[in-house]
Amino acid sequence: MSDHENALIVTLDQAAKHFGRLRALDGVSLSVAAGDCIGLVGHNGAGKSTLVNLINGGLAPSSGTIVFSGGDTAHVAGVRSVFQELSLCPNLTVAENLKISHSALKGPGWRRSARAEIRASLDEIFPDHGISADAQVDMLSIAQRQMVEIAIGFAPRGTQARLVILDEPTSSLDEGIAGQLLAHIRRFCASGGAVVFISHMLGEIFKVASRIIVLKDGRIVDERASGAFTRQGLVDVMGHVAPESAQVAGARSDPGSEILRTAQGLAARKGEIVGLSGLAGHGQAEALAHLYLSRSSAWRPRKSPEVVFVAGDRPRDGVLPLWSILCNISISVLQQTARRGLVNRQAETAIAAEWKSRIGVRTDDVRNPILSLSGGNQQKVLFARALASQAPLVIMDDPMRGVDVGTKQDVYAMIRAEAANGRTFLWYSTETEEVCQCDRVFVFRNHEISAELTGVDISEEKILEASFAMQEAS
Amino acid sequence: MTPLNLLAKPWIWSWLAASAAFGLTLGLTSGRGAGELAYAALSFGAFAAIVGLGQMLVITLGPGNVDLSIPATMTLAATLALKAMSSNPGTAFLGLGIALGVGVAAGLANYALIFLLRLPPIIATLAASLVYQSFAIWSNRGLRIKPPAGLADFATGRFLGLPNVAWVGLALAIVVWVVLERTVWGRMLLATGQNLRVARLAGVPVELVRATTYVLVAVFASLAGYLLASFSGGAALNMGAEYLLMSIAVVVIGGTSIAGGNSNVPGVWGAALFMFLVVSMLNSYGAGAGVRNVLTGTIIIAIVIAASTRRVRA
Amino acid sequence: MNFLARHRIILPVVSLAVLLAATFYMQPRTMSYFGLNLLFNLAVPIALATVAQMMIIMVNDIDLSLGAFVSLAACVTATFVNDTPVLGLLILLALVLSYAALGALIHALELPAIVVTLGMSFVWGGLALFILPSPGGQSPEWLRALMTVKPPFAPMAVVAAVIISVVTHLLIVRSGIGTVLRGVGGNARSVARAGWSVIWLKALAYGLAGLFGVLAGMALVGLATSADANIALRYTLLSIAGVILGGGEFTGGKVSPTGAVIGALTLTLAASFLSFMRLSPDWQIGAQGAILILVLTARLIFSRKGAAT
Amino acid sequence: AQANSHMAETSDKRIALSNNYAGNSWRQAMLQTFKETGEEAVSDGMVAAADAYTTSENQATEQAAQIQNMILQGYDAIVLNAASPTALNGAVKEACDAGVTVVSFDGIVTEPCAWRIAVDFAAMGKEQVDYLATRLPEGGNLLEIRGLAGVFVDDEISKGIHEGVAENDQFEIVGSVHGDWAQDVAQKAVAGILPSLPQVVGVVTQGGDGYGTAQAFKAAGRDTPLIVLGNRQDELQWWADQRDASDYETLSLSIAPGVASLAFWVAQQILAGEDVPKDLTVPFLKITQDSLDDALASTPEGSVANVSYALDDAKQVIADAK
Ligand SMILES: Nc1ncnc2c1ncn2[C@@H]1O[C@H](COP(=O)(O)OP(=O)(O)OP(=O)(O)O)[C@@H](O)[C@H]1O
Ligand SMILES: Nc1ncnc2c1ncn2[C@@H]1O[C@H](COP(=O)(O)OP(=O)(O)OP(=O)(O)O)[C@@H](O)[C@H]1O
Ligand SMILES: [Mg+2]
Ligand SMILES: [Mg+2]
Repeated sequence: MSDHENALIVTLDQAAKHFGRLRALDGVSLSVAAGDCIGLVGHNGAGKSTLVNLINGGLAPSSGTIVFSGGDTAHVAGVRSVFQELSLCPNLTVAENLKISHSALKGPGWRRSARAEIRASLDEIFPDHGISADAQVDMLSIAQRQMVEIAIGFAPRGTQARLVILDEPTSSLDEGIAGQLLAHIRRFCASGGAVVFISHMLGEIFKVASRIIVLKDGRIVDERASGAFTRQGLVDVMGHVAPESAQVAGARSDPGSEILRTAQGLAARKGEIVGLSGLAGHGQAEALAHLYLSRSSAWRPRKSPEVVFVAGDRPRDGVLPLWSILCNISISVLQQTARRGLVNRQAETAIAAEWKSRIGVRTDDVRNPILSLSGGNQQKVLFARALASQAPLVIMDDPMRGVDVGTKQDVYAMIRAEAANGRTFLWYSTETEEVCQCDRVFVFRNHEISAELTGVDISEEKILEASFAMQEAS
Repeated sequence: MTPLNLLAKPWIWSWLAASAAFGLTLGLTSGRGAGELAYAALSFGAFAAIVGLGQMLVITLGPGNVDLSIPATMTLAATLALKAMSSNPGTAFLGLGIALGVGVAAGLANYALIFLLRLPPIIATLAASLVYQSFAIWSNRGLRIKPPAGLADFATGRFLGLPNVAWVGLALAIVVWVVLERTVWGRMLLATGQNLRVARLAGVPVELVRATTYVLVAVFASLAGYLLASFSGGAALNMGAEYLLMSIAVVVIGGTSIAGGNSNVPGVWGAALFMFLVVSMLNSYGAGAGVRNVLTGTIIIAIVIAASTRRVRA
Repeated sequence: MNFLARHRIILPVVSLAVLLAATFYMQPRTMSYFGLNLLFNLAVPIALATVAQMMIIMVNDIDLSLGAFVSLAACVTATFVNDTPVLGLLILLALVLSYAALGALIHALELPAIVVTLGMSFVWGGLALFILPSPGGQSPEWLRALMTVKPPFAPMAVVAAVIISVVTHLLIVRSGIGTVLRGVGGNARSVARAGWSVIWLKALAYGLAGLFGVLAGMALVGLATSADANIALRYTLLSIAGVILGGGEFTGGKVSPTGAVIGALTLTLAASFLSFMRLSPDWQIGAQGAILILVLTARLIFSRKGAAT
Repeated sequence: AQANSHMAETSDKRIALSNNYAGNSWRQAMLQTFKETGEEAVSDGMVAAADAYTTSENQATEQAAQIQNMILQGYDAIVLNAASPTALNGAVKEACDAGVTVVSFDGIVTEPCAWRIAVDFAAMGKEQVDYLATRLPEGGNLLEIRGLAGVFVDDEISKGIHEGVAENDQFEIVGSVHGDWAQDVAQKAVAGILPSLPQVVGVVTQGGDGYGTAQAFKAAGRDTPLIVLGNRQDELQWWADQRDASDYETLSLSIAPGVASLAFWVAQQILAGEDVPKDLTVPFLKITQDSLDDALASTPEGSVANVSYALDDAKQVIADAK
C-alpha cells in the first residue's frame, strides 16, 4: 500500500488526553489517508469527541504526537470539523458564517464570493435544500442549521478540504437528508478526500465507512474494514449494549381514568406511560413544554405540584449549576416540606439521601457540587428531582440523552414501578426503542399528531411510517 | 477554616480592603480617633449597606437585572414621609408607613414595566426613576422639612456604642442572610438567578420571585431614604444621587456574582464600609477630587480582579 | 419569517419619523435647514457615543464608563489638542489603546465588564478632573469650524448622522472583520474554533468603542466650544438607551449601527419635543422617562406581532 | 412716561428661563420666584410670556439643546442659569445670531454677546475668611467644604477662600472635602475626615452644607467650630437655636435665588431698548447676627433666604453699572 502511505493526512502516535485524573483518551494510534472513510463508534464518553478535538487541533494532547503531512497545523493541512453541538453564530447569515471559518475571504466583494461558495457547497451536498445564503441562522430550523454547518465543513474555503470530521452530524437530520449526506461522503472519499464519521446509528456507519474504529474508555479496542464487522459483532466490541426491549413488557396495570387531554389531541390515563415520537424538531418538545407551562404557574407557589418536568437538555433546562446535588434534588419538594416558609433541612437531607441510594447517584456526598457528576449521573439527579415530588404527572423531554445503558435500565424499571403506583408519564424520546416501551405512542409530524399507536401497533416500522409516510401522500 | 480557605471567600476582599483603608487613615493620626472613624463608617456605611442589600437581591436574579431607580425611590419616599410628618412629634411610624408604601408602589411599578412591557430592567428602572423624581419635585418642591425630633434622635443616636442606623442595617443584613440561606423563597430566588428557565421547569414560581425581589429592593431603598433624611435633618431632592453607583459597587465589590444566583451578604457590609473609608482615607491624605476618583476606581478593579482570580483557582 | 423581524431597522425609523412629524406639527419653525440643524446638532456626539456603546454591547458586554470617558476625551480635546495638537492627539490615541487593553483584560481574566467599567468610570472621571478642575479649555478652531460647517442642501447634523451611520454600517455590517466581531457576540466559541484570537477581537471591539468615544468627545467640544469634567456623564445611560431604541439587544451580537444612530437622534428629538410641549417644570424630567417608556413600548407591540405571525 | 413706553414695547415679547438643575431647595426657590415674577409681569401686560424650562442632571449638553429649542420656539430673550461658563457658548452664540437676547445669572457664560449678572463668588469665599479673621484673631485650623468637583462656582469660591487664607496667615486649611452643596453629602464627608483632623476652629463652606457639617461635628462629639453658613433655612434655624443656647455667633452668606427675577427684569429692560452694560453685579445676600431673626421669619420652612427683585431694583442695578 505504498500509494496509501504517500497520501497520509494525519498520523497519531500514542496520543493521550487527560482531564485531571480522567483519562479521556488513553494512548491512541491512528492514521488517516486520502480516500479513507472511517467510521468511529463507541459508548457515551468513550472519547470520540476528544479524539476529534485532538485531530483538529482544538485540544493539545497530554502525551503522544500528532503529525500532519500537509502542513504544521490542522488548518493548513486541510482538516475540517463539524462539531457535535451546533457551532454557528446565530446572529449572522449563512454566508457570513462561512466567512468566520474562511479568514482568507477579504476585501470588497467578499460577500459575493462567500454566497457563491456556500451555495455551491449546499447545492452539491443537499440538492433542493431551499436555504438562502442570506438567511440569518437563527431563523433556520435545527436541521437546516446542521446542513449549513456540514456545507461549511465541505466548502473549499481557500484550500481544499482533505479530511472532514463529522461528529454525530445526522442527529438532527431526517432520513432523506441524512441519505444525501451519506451519498456525498461516499463521493467525497471516492474523489480522494478523507472522512471521519461519528454516529451512534450503526446503520449509517455500515453504509459509508470503509474502515470502522471502535473506541472504548479512551482506547481503540478494534479496527477493521467495515466488511469484516457484522452489526452484532460491532455491538459486542463496543461492550455495554445489552439486548434491549426484551424485558420491557412487564405486567401492565389496568388503564386508569383519563387525566389529560389537550387540544392537540395528546391524551393520557392515570398510571399510563405515553410516548411521543417522530422526527426531531417536529413539535414534540414544544408540546410538552407548553403542557408543562400551562399546568404550572409562574406566579402561584404550590405545595404539591400537578406536574413535574425531567429535562434532557441539562444545561439549558435542567441543572442549577452553582448548587450541590442535594439542593438540585430538593428544589421540587421545598414547598411541600417547608415549615412557615423555612426550608426543612432534615426532610431535605433525608429525601436527597433516599434518592441517592434509590436511583444510585454515584457520589460520596450529596453535598458535592452537581457539576462534579458525570452527565449520566447529573441526569439521574434530574430524575430524582422529579420523582421525589408527589406530582401525578411526569413530563420527560428526551431524558436519556447521554445516559449509558446500565443507567437506562435502572431508570426504565423505576418508571415502570412509579407508573404502577398510579403516576402518569409523558415521554418524548428520539430513540425509537425507548418509545416502543410505552403503553401508548403519539407520533408527531409538522407540529401535529400524525398517529396514535397502542398495544401491538407500537413498532419501529409503524412509527417511522407515521413520521414520514404521508409526505408523498399529501 | 485555614487562611487560604478564607482567601477563597469572595467577600473577604472587601473586608481586607476596608481594614486597609481604616488602618491607613489611622496611620495619619498614629491611632487616635479609631473609635470615631469606626463610628462614622458604621453610620454612613449603614445606608449604603441597606440599599446594597436590596440591589444584591436584584442582581442575584441574574444577568441584566439591576435597579437604577434606587436614588429616585429614596428621594420620593423620604420627601413624602417627611412632608406627611411635617416635624410633628409622634408621627414617626406614620412616616415609616408612607415611606415603605412608596417603596412597594415603586417596586410594583418597576416590575410592571419589566413584565408587562418587556422592557430591559436597566431601561425600565431608569425611565421610571425620572418619573419618581418628578413626583418628588411636584410634591414638595425641594423644601427640606425637619424630621420629628424623636425620629431625628433615633436616627442619629446610638445603642450599646453602635449607631442605631447601623443596628438597623445589621438587622436587615441578618434577615436577608436568613432569607437567602434558610427560607424557601431564598432558595427560589437563587434558583431563578442561576437559570430562569431551569427554575421555571423545576416548579419555581419565577415571576412571583422576580416581582417580590423588585418590590424588596424598592422597599429597602425607601427605608434607606427615610432613615437618611431623618439622620441628616431633612429630605433633599438630590439626596439619593450618590447611591446609584454606590449600590452596584458595594454588591460587586462584596463578591456577589454579577452572573446571578450567588449572593454575598457579609461582602455588602464590608464593601459599604470600604466605600466610606476609602474616601475618608483619601480625604485625610489631602487627595483632591481627581486623585480620589482615580484611586477609588483602581482599587475597585483591583478588588474585583483579586476576588475573581481567586475564585477561579479555588 | 416575518418582515419586521427581518428588518429590525423599520421600527426605529418609524419611531423617529412619527416623532419628527409631531415636532414639525408643534413647532413648524423646526422644518427648515436652520431648524433641523438646531434640533439635531447636539445629537451628533450622542450618536457617536451610542455607536461606541454599541461596539461593547456587540460583544455581549456593557460599558458603564462611557460618559466619563467621553468627558475625559472632551477635556483633552479642549486643552491639549488645542494647545499642543501633537501631544493632544497622542493622548487621545493612548485613550483608545487603553480601551482596547481593557477589552483584552476583561476577556483574559474573565472579569464582568459591568464591574470593570464601573471602576473605570471613576478613573476616567478623576483624570478629567486633573485636566480641568473647573470648566474651561477651548475648542480647536478647525474642530469648531467642522462642527459648524454649513453644507449645501442638508444641515451639518443630518449630513453627519448619515456619514456616521454609513461608515459604521460598512465597518460593522458589511466588512469582513465587522462580521467576525458580530460573530463574537453571537457565538464566541465558534469564532475561536475557526482560528480567530478572541482576545484580539475583543480588544478590537473595545478599541473601536474607544475611538468612537473619543470622536464623541471631540464633536462635543466642537459644538460646545469648551469642556468640563462632567460634561457628558449622561451619555452612559443615553447611549445604552439609544442602542436598545435602535433595535439592538443586550446579548447575542444583535446590533444595528444605523439603528443606534437613529436611536440617538430619537432620544435627542424626544427631549426637544417635550420642550415644545411646554410642560410645567415639575414634570419636564418625568416626561423624559415617560417618553422613553412609550417609544420602547412600541417595540413591544411590533415584536408581539412578529411573534404571532 | 418712560416706564409706560417700555411697557408698550415689550408687551408682545416672550422670555424663557433656561435652568439646568432642579434638584435642591435653592433651585426650587429660584424657579418659584421666577414663576411668581413672570406670572405677575404677564398679567400686568409687561411681557407676553415667561416660561421656565429645566433639565435634570446639571449637564451642559442638555442645556445647550434646551437653548437651541428656545431659539426655535421664537423666544425674544433667554434668562440663563448656566451649567458651565464656557460649554454653552456655542448655543448662546447661536441664540445671539438668531436675534435672541441672552441674560445669564448665577451660573454665567463667557460668550461676549450675552449679558452677565454676576456674583463675585471669589469675593464670597474671601469674605468668609476675612470674617473669621475678625472673630478669631489668633487664627487656627480651618476645614474647607467644597461643592461639586469640576463645576465653576466650586472652583471660584475655593479660590477666594484660599486667597483669604493666604492673606490671613494665622489660618491654615487642614482638610478639604467635597460636600456637593448637599447637607447629607457634606455630613458624610466631614464625618469621614474629622477623625484624622486636629482641633478645628472654623469651617468655610459654599452653601447648603453648613447644617450637615454641624451635625457631623456633633456626632463626633467635638466642639462646634465657627461654621460660616449658606442661608438655608435649616442652617438659620440651627444658628438661632445655638445662639439661644450658647450665644453662638456666625455669618451666613449666599446668592439669593431671587436673582432670577432680577435677570428677568434686566432682560425685559434690554428688550425695551434700554442700554444695558454687559456686565452687572449683584451683591450676595448676607445674614448677620442682627438680621438673623428677620431672615428666619421671612424664609419658608425648608427653603432658602430669598429676596425678590422688582423692576425698579433692576433699573437701579443697571444705573449703578453705568
Ligand atoms: N473539557 C473536558 N474536561 C474534563 N473532561 C472532559 C472534557 N471533555 C471531555 N471530557 C471527558 O472525556 C471523556 C470523553 O469525552 P468525549 O466527549 O470524547 O466522549 P464521546 O465519545 O464523544 O461521547 P458522546 O458519544 O457522548 O459524544 C468523557 O468522560 C468526558 O466527560
Ligand atoms: N466540560 C467539562 N469540563 C469539566 N469537566 C467535565 C466536562 N465534561 C465532563 N466533565 C467531567 O468528566 C467526567 C465524566 O463526564 P461525562 O458526562 O462525559 O461522563 P460519561 O462517561 O458520559 O458518564 P455517564 O456515563 O454517567 O454519562 C465528570 O467528572 C464530569 O464532571
Ligand atoms: Mg461526543
Ligand atoms: Mg455522558
